[in-house]
Amino acid sequence: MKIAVFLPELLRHLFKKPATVDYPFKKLEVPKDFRGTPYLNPEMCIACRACERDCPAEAIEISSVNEAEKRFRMVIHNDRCIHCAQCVDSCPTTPKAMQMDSLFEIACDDRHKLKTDWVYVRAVLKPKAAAPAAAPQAAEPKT
Amino acid sequence: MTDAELIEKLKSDLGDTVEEISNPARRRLFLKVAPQRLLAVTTRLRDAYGVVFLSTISGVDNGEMFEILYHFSTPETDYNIRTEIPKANPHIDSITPAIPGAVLYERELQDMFGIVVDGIPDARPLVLPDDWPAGNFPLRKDWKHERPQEVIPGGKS
Amino acid sequence: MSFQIPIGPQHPALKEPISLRMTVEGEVITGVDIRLGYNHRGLEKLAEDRNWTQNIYLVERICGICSHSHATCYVQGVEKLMELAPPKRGLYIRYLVSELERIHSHLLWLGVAGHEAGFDSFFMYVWRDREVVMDLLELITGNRVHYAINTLGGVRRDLDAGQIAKIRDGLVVLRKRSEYYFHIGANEPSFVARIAGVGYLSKEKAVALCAVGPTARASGWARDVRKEDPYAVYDEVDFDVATADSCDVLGRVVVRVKELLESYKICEQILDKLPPGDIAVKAPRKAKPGEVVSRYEAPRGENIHYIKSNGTDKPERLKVRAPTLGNYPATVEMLRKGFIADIPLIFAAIDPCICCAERSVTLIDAGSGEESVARMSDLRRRAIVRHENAPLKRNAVWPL
Amino acid sequence: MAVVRTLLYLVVYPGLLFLFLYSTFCEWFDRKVYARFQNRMGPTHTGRFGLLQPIADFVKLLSKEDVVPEAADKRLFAVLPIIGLAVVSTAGLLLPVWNFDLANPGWTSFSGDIIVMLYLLSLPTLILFLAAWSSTNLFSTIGGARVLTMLFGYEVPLFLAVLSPAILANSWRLAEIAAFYQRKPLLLLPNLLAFIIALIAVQAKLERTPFDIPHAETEIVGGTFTEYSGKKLALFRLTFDIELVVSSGLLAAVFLGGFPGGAVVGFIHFVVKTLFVIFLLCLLRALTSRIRVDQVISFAWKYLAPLAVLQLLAIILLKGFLP
Repeated sequence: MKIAVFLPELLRHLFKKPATVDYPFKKLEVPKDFRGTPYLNPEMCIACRACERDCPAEAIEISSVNEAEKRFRMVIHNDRCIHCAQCVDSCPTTPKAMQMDSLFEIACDDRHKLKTDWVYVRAVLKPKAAAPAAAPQAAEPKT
Repeated sequence: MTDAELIEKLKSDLGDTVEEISNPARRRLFLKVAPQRLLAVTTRLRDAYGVVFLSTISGVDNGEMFEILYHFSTPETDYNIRTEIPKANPHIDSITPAIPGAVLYERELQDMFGIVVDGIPDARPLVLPDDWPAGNFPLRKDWKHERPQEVIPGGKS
Repeated sequence: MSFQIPIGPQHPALKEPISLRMTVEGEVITGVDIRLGYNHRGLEKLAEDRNWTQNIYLVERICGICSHSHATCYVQGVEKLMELAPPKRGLYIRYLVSELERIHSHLLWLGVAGHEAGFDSFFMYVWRDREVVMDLLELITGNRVHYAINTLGGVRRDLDAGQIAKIRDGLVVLRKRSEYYFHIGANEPSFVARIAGVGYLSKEKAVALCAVGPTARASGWARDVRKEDPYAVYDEVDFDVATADSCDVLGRVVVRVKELLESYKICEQILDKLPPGDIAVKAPRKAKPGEVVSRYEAPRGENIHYIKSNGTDKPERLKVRAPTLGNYPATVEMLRKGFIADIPLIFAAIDPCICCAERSVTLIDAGSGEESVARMSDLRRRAIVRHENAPLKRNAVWPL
Repeated sequence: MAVVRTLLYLVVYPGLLFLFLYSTFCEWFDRKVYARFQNRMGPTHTGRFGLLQPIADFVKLLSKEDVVPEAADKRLFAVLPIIGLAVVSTAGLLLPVWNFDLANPGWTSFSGDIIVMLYLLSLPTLILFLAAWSSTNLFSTIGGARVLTMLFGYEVPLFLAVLSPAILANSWRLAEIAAFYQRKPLLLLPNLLAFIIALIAVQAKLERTPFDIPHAETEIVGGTFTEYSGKKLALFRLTFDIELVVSSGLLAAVFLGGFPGGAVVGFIHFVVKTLFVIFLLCLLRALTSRIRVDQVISFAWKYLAPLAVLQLLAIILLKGFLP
């Protein structure tokens, strides 16, 4: 058995740069497929509720505001969201109406601020429509 | 030894102590025994077939009956011993004389289904709190959990 | 003089709540009792009213460290129930992630072992190196802890050439550093003096008490689900089951180190053999009635899920047995006649994952000191009352 | 005038204020070096290079709620941190930092001050034990028992090791020992073994890894300090910091040839040498893992004490050959 086997290693590290990232002052890049916060592209949403059905955390709520005008309201409870991106997988439209961004610093001091909601008109997808079919005028995200 | 050979051997060996042997997938044997013969079959399997490792015990509430499965595994195959006891009189013998490691799973069974395990060395509740109301067994199908109203401390709604 | 000391539910050596009651005489332990249920989450009941897809994420959250283990074990079983055959490439990616997870879990454990023994330099080095594999996992799956790469019928994300190259580079770095640090860690006299001969568990006891995983293997009982019940890709890769005969904490360290090296080997083989093609097939929403027992070798030992379907889109019963629960009886045996100083090491040596072992009902709470147990809601109410009635800025005294 | 001077000595330099500032600096140094050994950053953001971090910690602890257990002996519980601080600060006064002139040394330097200093340095251990015992917590009690058990291990080797250079210098006075080795620096070499033994024993006295057994957090939570919080904990931490400075100053004065030169040069010598000793202690801390209390005792009595006796014998023989 040897004595002080760690010694060369310790002394070497004295002159090395720290491995720690000085977090709030320097930030790391996240990979491009990072699963951050979900958000809605209202002009693509057909209000099929697939995301609501599959969301494991019950973080998505879709309610009908006006059935005649096909106006819907979607609330994403980011305080419940577990960032699994199943809503993106379940979304049947192309391109997807539900998407993830790569934000990870979403902590805040009030749970109510974490809710995001959209009031929008249901999109009618034409079979080969490249452009969104419905007008996106009613689609401003409120917090 | 393949599963088919093993089933033949088990059938000739255990005879009618085993009610039914099925083999739905590779390495998965399901044996059905009567509850009063459970300990005997377990001991026999342990001594003659080297079935010493109990993975877990799972219980299922089938309405009138409780189905209890003992999942054993050996390097050759997995034995799942199934037994059924009536819900009206849920008593089962402990298998701890044969497999000492079964005690935690049996305690869990007692907590979750209200099955009385006779001869268990340590009958205290395992996962339920001391002030848990008597007669509430969470994994029975007729036990419904009411989700409490979400209250955000200091919140608006 | 013998007295009882409570280890947990809150204790610096335990990162998760569990309560060990030690009866000690001076520094020597004479009796051990384990109490569970401090933080039971009722997961098995909860699973019965979620659909098959939602349950993937539910079981994934049984544990943070072996999240992929539970999800894979569950998904394997449901795929059998639904009679789905995931494409080869999907399977390879799934088990690549599972080996990377094993690497990350074992590195984490080694660091924790160092920390419990008060060897903080070793802890810091090992955890720094663990960042490499965490970054790889983040690159592949999009998250560092809950990978969520499994879906029914395959995986959700494909690997591209750049990612494969990065994984290979990472594996080279990891292998080099692990071999070096294990060499010097295993030669540090004060560390070895702490772990050798501590927490003895004979093979007979290990068998009788149904120990699993590295705990059993360190007692010379060579059991590995990957070898004896090879699921998916494990009959196509070449690896050995690591064992040790010393039956103590040192043996458990050795087993985990050997397993790490085997895991690097498996990862490289998987990357070499990675076939082209699809990564997933579409899964139906409902499963036929039936039952399945799914076994998986998690980093901590055998993980077993029993799934029963009744033909709807929700399971009739989901039984989860995490490896840690299987190791508790063995832990009690190991702790007996040990020193107080050995408690954290012995307990950590089974790599306890308390959240894994606690799944089934509601939030409950083992009270402090006395053998009283209170509901979590009750505690919360009491805490709020105390907070509201507390006078401002006064020397408070303990309210008991 | 003499009263003012004495007060200045006591309160400013080398009394409380100096010890406070220097010990916080030493804590910063210790933490920073320890962190750099482990490839971390250490304190960075409070003050320049994080220099103010220990002071910030101290102030933060002062402002925390101070909980006293119901079952504790309240008077003893409250008074022990202050006594501990007083004891180590008194020991600090005996350091030969400010004895610039050997012919006219300050009133704290007297023949036999090395013995008084060693005695004062063993008192904090007993105070810790009393603190642990009076707080009546189970973990504290175990910690207190461990403190005393360890005391029997390291105290004898430490005394033997520190006394061997004193015997060679033929003096029981720190300033004279320092001056002796100043004249004959080569004679420091035979004391190398004693220096190593004393380093290990001081490490045990300061309860740092591998001897942090009385407050091993993963085993017995806070150990002796489990029930201490707020101001009392802050004072205890300060006590340990000052003890670190004083004991490293003692080792530096005895084994590294004292602090010669005038006010400024002597002070620089003091700083450099104590930091060197702290660096070695820190290295020892990073190098090892915590051992068990039975291992401490067997290590101390199997290796440290016999080696210290051997060193003493060698020194006595050497002294016979010297002119």
